[in-house]
Amino acid sequence: MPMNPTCRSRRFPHLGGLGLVFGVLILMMLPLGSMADEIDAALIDLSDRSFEVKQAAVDVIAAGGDPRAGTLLEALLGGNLYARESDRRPVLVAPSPGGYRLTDALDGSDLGEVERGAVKKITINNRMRNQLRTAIAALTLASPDPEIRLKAAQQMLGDANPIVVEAIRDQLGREDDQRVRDYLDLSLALASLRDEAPAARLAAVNALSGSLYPAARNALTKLLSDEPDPEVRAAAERSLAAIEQKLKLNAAAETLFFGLSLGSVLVLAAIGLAITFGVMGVINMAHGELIMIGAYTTYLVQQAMPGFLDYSLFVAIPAAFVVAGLLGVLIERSVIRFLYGRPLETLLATFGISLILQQLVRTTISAQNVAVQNPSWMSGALQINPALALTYNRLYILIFALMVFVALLLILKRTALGLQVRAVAQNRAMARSMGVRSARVDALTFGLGAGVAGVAGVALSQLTNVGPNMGQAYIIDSFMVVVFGGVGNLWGTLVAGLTLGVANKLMEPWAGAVLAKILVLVFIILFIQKRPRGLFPQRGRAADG
Amino acid sequence: MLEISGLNQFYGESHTLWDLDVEIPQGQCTCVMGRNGVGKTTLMQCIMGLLPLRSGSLSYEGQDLARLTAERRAPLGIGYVPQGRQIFPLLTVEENLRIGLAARPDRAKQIPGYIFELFPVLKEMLGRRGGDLSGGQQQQLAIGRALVIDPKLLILDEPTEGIQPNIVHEIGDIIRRLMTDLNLTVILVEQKLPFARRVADRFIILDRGRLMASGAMPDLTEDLVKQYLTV
Amino acid sequence: MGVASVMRGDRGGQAMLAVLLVVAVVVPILNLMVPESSPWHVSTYTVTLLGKYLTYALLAVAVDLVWGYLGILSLGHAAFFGLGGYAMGMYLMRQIGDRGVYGHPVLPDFMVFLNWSELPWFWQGFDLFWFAALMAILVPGTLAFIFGYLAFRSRVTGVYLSIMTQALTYALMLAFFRNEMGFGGNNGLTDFKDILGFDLKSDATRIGLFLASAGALALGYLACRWIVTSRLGRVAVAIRDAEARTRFIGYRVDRVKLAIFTFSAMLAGVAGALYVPQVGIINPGEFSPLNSIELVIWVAIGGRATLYGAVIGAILVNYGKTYFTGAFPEAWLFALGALFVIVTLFLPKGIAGLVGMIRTWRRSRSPAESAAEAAP
Amino acid sequence: MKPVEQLRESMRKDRQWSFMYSMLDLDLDVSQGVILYLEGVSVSFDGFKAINNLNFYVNAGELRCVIGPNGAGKTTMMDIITGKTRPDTGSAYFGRTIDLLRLSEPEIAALGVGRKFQKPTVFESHSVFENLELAMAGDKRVFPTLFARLGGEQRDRIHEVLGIIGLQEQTHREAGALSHGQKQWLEIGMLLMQDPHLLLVDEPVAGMTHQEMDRTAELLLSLEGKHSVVVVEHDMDFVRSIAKRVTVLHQGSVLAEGSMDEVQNDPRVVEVYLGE
Amino acid sequence: QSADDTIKVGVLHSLSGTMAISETTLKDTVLMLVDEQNKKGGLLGKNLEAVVVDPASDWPLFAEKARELLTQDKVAVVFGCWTSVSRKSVLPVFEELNGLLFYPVQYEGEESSKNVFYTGAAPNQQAIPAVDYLKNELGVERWVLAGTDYVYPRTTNKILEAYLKQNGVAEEDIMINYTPFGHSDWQSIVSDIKRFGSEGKKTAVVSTINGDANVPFYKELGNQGVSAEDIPVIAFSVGEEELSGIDTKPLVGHLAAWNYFMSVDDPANSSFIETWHGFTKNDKRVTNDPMEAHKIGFDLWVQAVEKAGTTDPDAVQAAIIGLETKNLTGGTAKMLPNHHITKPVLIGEIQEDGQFAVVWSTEEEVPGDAWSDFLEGSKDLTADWTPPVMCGNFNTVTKTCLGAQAQ
Ligand SMILES: Nc1ncnc2c1ncn2[C@@H]1O[C@H](COP(=O)(O)OP(=O)(O)OP(=O)(O)O)[C@@H](O)[C@H]1O
Ligand SMILES: Nc1ncnc2c1ncn2[C@@H]1O[C@H](COP(=O)(O)OP(=O)(O)OP(=O)(O)O)[C@@H](O)[C@H]1O
Ligand SMILES: [Mg+2]
Ligand SMILES: [Mg+2]
Repeated sequence: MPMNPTCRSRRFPHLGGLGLVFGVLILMMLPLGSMADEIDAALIDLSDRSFEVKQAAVDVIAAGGDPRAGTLLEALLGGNLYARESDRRPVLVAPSPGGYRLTDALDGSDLGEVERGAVKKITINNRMRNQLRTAIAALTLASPDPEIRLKAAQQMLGDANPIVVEAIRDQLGREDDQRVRDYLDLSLALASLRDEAPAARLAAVNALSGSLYPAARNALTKLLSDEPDPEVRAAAERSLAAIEQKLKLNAAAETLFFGLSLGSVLVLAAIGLAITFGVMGVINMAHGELIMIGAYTTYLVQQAMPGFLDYSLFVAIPAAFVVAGLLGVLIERSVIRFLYGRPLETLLATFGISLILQQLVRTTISAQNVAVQNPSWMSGALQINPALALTYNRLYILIFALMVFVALLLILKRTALGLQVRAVAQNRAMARSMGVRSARVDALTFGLGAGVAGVAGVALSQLTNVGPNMGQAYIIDSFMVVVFGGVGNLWGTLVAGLTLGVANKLMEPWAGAVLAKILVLVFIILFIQKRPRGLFPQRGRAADG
Repeated sequence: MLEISGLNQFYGESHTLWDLDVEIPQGQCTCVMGRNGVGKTTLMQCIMGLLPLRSGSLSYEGQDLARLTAERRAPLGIGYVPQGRQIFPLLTVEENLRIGLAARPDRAKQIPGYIFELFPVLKEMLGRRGGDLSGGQQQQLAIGRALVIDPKLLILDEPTEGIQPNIVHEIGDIIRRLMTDLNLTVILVEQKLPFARRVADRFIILDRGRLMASGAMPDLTEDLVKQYLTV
Repeated sequence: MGVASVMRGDRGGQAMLAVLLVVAVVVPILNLMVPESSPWHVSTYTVTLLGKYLTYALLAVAVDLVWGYLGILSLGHAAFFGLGGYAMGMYLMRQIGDRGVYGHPVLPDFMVFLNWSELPWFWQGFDLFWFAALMAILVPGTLAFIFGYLAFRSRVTGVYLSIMTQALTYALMLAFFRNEMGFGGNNGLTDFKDILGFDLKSDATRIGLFLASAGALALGYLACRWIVTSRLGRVAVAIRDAEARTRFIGYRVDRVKLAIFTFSAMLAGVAGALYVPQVGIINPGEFSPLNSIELVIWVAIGGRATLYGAVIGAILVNYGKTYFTGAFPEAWLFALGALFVIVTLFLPKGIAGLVGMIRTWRRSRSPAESAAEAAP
Repeated sequence: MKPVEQLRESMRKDRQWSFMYSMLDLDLDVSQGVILYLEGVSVSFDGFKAINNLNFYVNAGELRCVIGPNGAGKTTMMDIITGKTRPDTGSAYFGRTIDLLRLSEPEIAALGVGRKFQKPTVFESHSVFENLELAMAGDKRVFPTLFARLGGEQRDRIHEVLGIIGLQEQTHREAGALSHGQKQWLEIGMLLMQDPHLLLVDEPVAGMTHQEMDRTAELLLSLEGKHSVVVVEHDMDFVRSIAKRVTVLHQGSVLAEGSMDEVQNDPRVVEVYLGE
Repeated sequence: QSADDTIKVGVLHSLSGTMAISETTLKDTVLMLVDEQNKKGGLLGKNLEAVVVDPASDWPLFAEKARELLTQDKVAVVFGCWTSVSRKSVLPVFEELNGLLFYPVQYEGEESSKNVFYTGAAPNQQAIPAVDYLKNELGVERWVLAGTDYVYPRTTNKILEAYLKQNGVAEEDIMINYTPFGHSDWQSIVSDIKRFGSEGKKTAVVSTINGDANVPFYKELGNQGVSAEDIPVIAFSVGEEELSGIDTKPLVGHLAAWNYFMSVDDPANSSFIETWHGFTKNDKRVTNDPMEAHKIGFDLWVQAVEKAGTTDPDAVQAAIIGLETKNLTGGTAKMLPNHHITKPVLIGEIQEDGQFAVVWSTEEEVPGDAWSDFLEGSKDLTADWTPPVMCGNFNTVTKTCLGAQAQ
């Protein structure tokens, strides 16, 4: 059973962490030897079925002060700690030909090789994860590695326990890393808000002015609710107002980023269509499925190179371009080339192709979604400040969308292919009379559009489902973007995509996701009345017939 | 230069060209004449490969044209100015001209300068969309565009339609000049007798898809004109 | 103008109406009078299925009118169909009365469940059949009128118009998905009991609905035929082929479009209203943009700008769907997809064009015969 | 335009409810003997002045020829008259009262301005007969059109025009299958069917043989008096054969105006247009 | 004719369209169960034959296909449907033709039909225990109820809202958010949740987000750094199958409440999984809660048919009530008179391998409740398909059977 009664507190589970730190700090001063037996028992308890027993065991181990306890707890947190079935001793495992090679979790001694069934993973739950992080933080606040100290300081932010505060103050005295100092300072300021002396509180309030940490804002709000001193109150109100002001700005920046990011997804999804439909005039209903093919290519690439997840996308992008592009060429050569001059029939045929492709994926791969993994550099966020973080995957996709756009723009504007495809689209017979090899141009262009759709699929696989239906989710939006931007104008597609993304995100906070979408659609319908040929219309005599 | 024999063409079920045998001699300008709807344009399109033949052969410098697709004919040096101009309306004037560059045997990257000398308007309007030009400007563009591919055989389907008189006159001169300078062979479809007489060396007359008469231009008698060119 | 003059020269349409008449006479007899054990018996399942196909056919005719003849590729007809369906669904909901699961005398179950205390204003009047029937026509008509008025006045054409109609449908779908809208959200309206006092589950009612659908199809077809054979129909085709030119000879293109588009939307509404009691449910899925696209495909498969082709296409594709989803549940999309591709490639004028193709082919095989044919 | 004005403009009754409000009710007033007034008209496209402060008048019953270099703005002028292009400045009146700039293309057409396009555009999937029927003068509102039936007299008129344009044999052929010259004739036929007060004829004889040209000339001359006709043409023989009064456009404005002889001998015209 | 010596089992699951992702597995499950039963010698001495149709995620088509199964194929029982709307669509058909439908998915309740057996969880078998867990074990004080905008989330959230308020949670501590089907851009919503959760009180998200929308939701959570320790998400629609389409690393620690987890260590479960892998010839295929529900439903139906000696729907309906079978997590499932079954409630945390580790479970099975006690309109209603009540919505106050069944 747990030796520290506060651990069992149901209402305030985070006090478990508190009590623990308390325990650590007290027990650090006790002689180590007397604890040994208890720690041994605790190690066995780690593989107990009950999470309460496990939590108590963690407390004991953390308090034991064993220098290796940190590693053990880290292993437990990381899901790498196993229990040997025979004696329930916690061990670290490494895969080996015969099964696992075991090392003792605490003393690091080699325990030989066993088969896989002989060890069992020690599971932890949410509450334990919290407990473990706090414990590790306490053990590592004094670590020589500044990165570890930084993590610890972040973890302890806002902890009000006096002993913790004492430890923080201690550490601050010898801390030389500025980032860590900032956190420690903030922690102290937060602690001082509870100080008896109004002057101390006032100083703390002023120190917190404009701080974007949620903890600061919460603490100030709380202070306001029961602060007796008018001067401190006034200062707190000011500080809080400053915080709110800054938060608003950050929120606006965030909304803009969300909008651009949604927009970039729309642009990516639509840009292949801007070629096959916008330039060539093929009403390509299979566009979504080409995106899907790109996403599945990503999946297959990841399956094929399991150890190199971080590089997989760099392989997947060209692979998806080639696979989807070749498929595009195949579709063009086998079906679409018979339909030039009959654009509406391309709708019919490509719709049929889209059905076939969907079902093909269902039967050959599976009807379920598949798991495409995110490389480590795609996860997480770029923390601009505590209130504003730009998620890396969105950021990269935004950049990627712009890159794809520029590349396409160059191809269409600067290469012979770009010129020829436009000529073919405007007057096939005349283009052929001028020696343009229309068949080749068509195949290449459709392949290009399809390839770009495939590349979009790689990007989208990082954001959303990869499944047989994924194409359907994008086809409607893609057409909307291309048309709204003005058919045949790549810039239009870019601007339309970004505009719709931002408009959607601006409206979402007050209208809700569904209504925002409806409003955007209504907006498009009304806007088209003003500009019947999209944002960037084809102008001139020819266009208005 | 170009020999057409036994050519038959159908639009669906309607027989438009009947057993045509025509010879276009090298270095001369042959004028194809006939009333509206007799099949002049159809014949030109057959030569360009834009319409399928039912039967017959086309031999161009000894090569069997009929087996080549339309886009393979331009690189052989056949330039085409179609009836109705057929400008690429959304391409700029410059782009309209550049299209032909790829088909040039010398792979030149620049539009030959003499085209702008011939049609100075085109230089002024280089950045304008082809479709925005006035009718006559478009016609000039169409001729310029055909010249870009450096043709040996130039097919002109009513090239003076809608062009102002002084330029019409000039076009006549240009055609003659090109023929001498570049050793060009020309097939000209033309309704306007004076122009035809001035420019062409030979004539052929079609009626209802059949070849009715042919010969050197001076042999085009009032009789023939009355019989086949008036209503 | 008589039926005869409207149908003159429309061989396909004449055949189609004749078949429709035969089916309308024979099916009820085979269903109601022939015992179930007999191989000649037509099951109620089949009757309902046929009824559904007929409503789809009417919808397809409406689409063909605007697409085939007027050149408007409307991706909004699923919405008009759905609105007509909802109007009928609301009537049917009100007919349930206190037989809903919560036994509320007035409110439909989903409203009781959402704690609504009274019927929203837009549900008023739907307990009356004539009102609901009128709404099934007027609501889609009004929407089409407003939308069309704006769009045609601004000269939105081509794909721009198509995508706007699609946006309209899509917006409606999202709106109807919202539970706050008061149309039952995703579940839509279902669990209908009776119509005009007749039990929806009885064979006779089903036959009645089937006959009503057949009648509506016939009338709708004749009305569309009448339009396309009138001078207005020729103006419509002129607009399709050269819109600007039509203006210069003095026709107000926007009004012609508006009139025909609105009429077509109303027709779609009628189809929707007949569809709902036969399938027993209406939900926002009917507004799905993909439905609209599929609809256009029925018309294309049947043969655009023939009207009777639309009927054939709608029935064929839907029969194919019914059959394939039962016979090859795991591979039917291959079959349907292949059907679409093959029809486009080999039957450029759809199935209606097949007759013409066969005729040409026959003629090219025996020129003597064709000469004889051409002689008189 | 200021926003307020814009708003007022968009709220104007004849705009808002234009479908209830028939411009057809206005009468053509040619009491001054002038049927078309273009005054101070300018149009520019992307900064290029296609029409530059143009003043142009046509008398009722007059046959006027307009010539001028390619790109002088002749077609654009017709675009303005028929409502296809809105000028940046200037005014265009049909008769004394009818402001063309406020009307849409069909309204202008309904008032009696007919046009033959430079590039023939006919209704390709209609037969020649139907093309003429559609163009025929009459009530072109939606419901009258729906109920319209072809009377014997109208049928006769169509056949008469078919005769004039020489397409009797093609009566039931699809217009799309006509040759270029045949389409030109069909356009002329459609123009005749409209029976307009003012005919704008853009390059009618392009692609015609000499004899056809003569026929066209005859035809246009026969219209003179009852109708006002504006003909644009580059074929000088043709112009000479019909012209009474000729206007020369150059760079968007009138360069010269007068009888054929005057114009022909005007050195400026010779220089920019006719050649030696 | 062969029809006489086989008993047909209808399978009405979408194999194409949006729902195919979830439903194809259930089709395979039924095929497997039929196969197993035939290996055991069939039923009543006859072979079972599965009749599979594809309603293609198209709700009217569900009704049509149900009618086809019942009247054309003459199946004895149908296993099928996933979404509520599909069930609502086929319900009148089953009632009209007196067929039997086993419905395997957790749903919003508020329904009990004579012809339908609900083997998935009712709200009281999933939602309420889950909230209790969060409240008691994790000390959650603020709640985000996020769902897809359709009946199941609406109902569940309504029930939860009422329940939370009864438990003293203030209005401003509950945030409700609905999104459309297949919603894929969660940036703003996750950011709102983050903000809502950073105001000092322990916050949790109760997610009734459906199907495809989950993947982008969890990815966004992961990327915006919302970890399970900060703001745990408990989902009611995310099971092993859904997780198999997600990279689970960032999700470790988030929760789900179900009545079955593949990871539950039980011999019955192990053998079920083994059979499943054998049947699908793929030892990576996961099992999930609706599969267990179908398994239970199938076992109960088989027992009922054996007990009744016939597949006649009335007889089976009468026979099945009260029957019990082992579930796959060591307990028993019993068919209750309201056509729902007893189920244990398990709460699991997502693990890195895409499985759930059970962190909490009810001591014993919870009986499914067709009519929620927390909703105004239905708290007086019960369902009881045994005589003398024989009613799906019986008002216990007025002692009347409401609605259609009254006639
Ligand atoms: N696409 C087509 N389909 C069917 N018939 C056609 C087609 N194009 C032309 N025709 C018919 O073929 C015949 C020859 O047409 P073509 O265009 O070659 O005439 P043309 O001699 O060039 O006349 P023009 O002097 O008027 O240009 C005409 O009778 C015309 O009606
Ligand atoms: N939409 C437009 N955009 C840009 N330039 C235009 C546009 N429309 C006309 N122009 C220019 O305006 C000028 C006048 O054109 P217009 O067609 O009126 O000439 P025109 O007098 O009819 O010539 P032609 O005799 O060759 O038919 C031309 O230079 C043309 O390039
Ligand atoms: Mg010609
Ligand atoms: Mg002109």
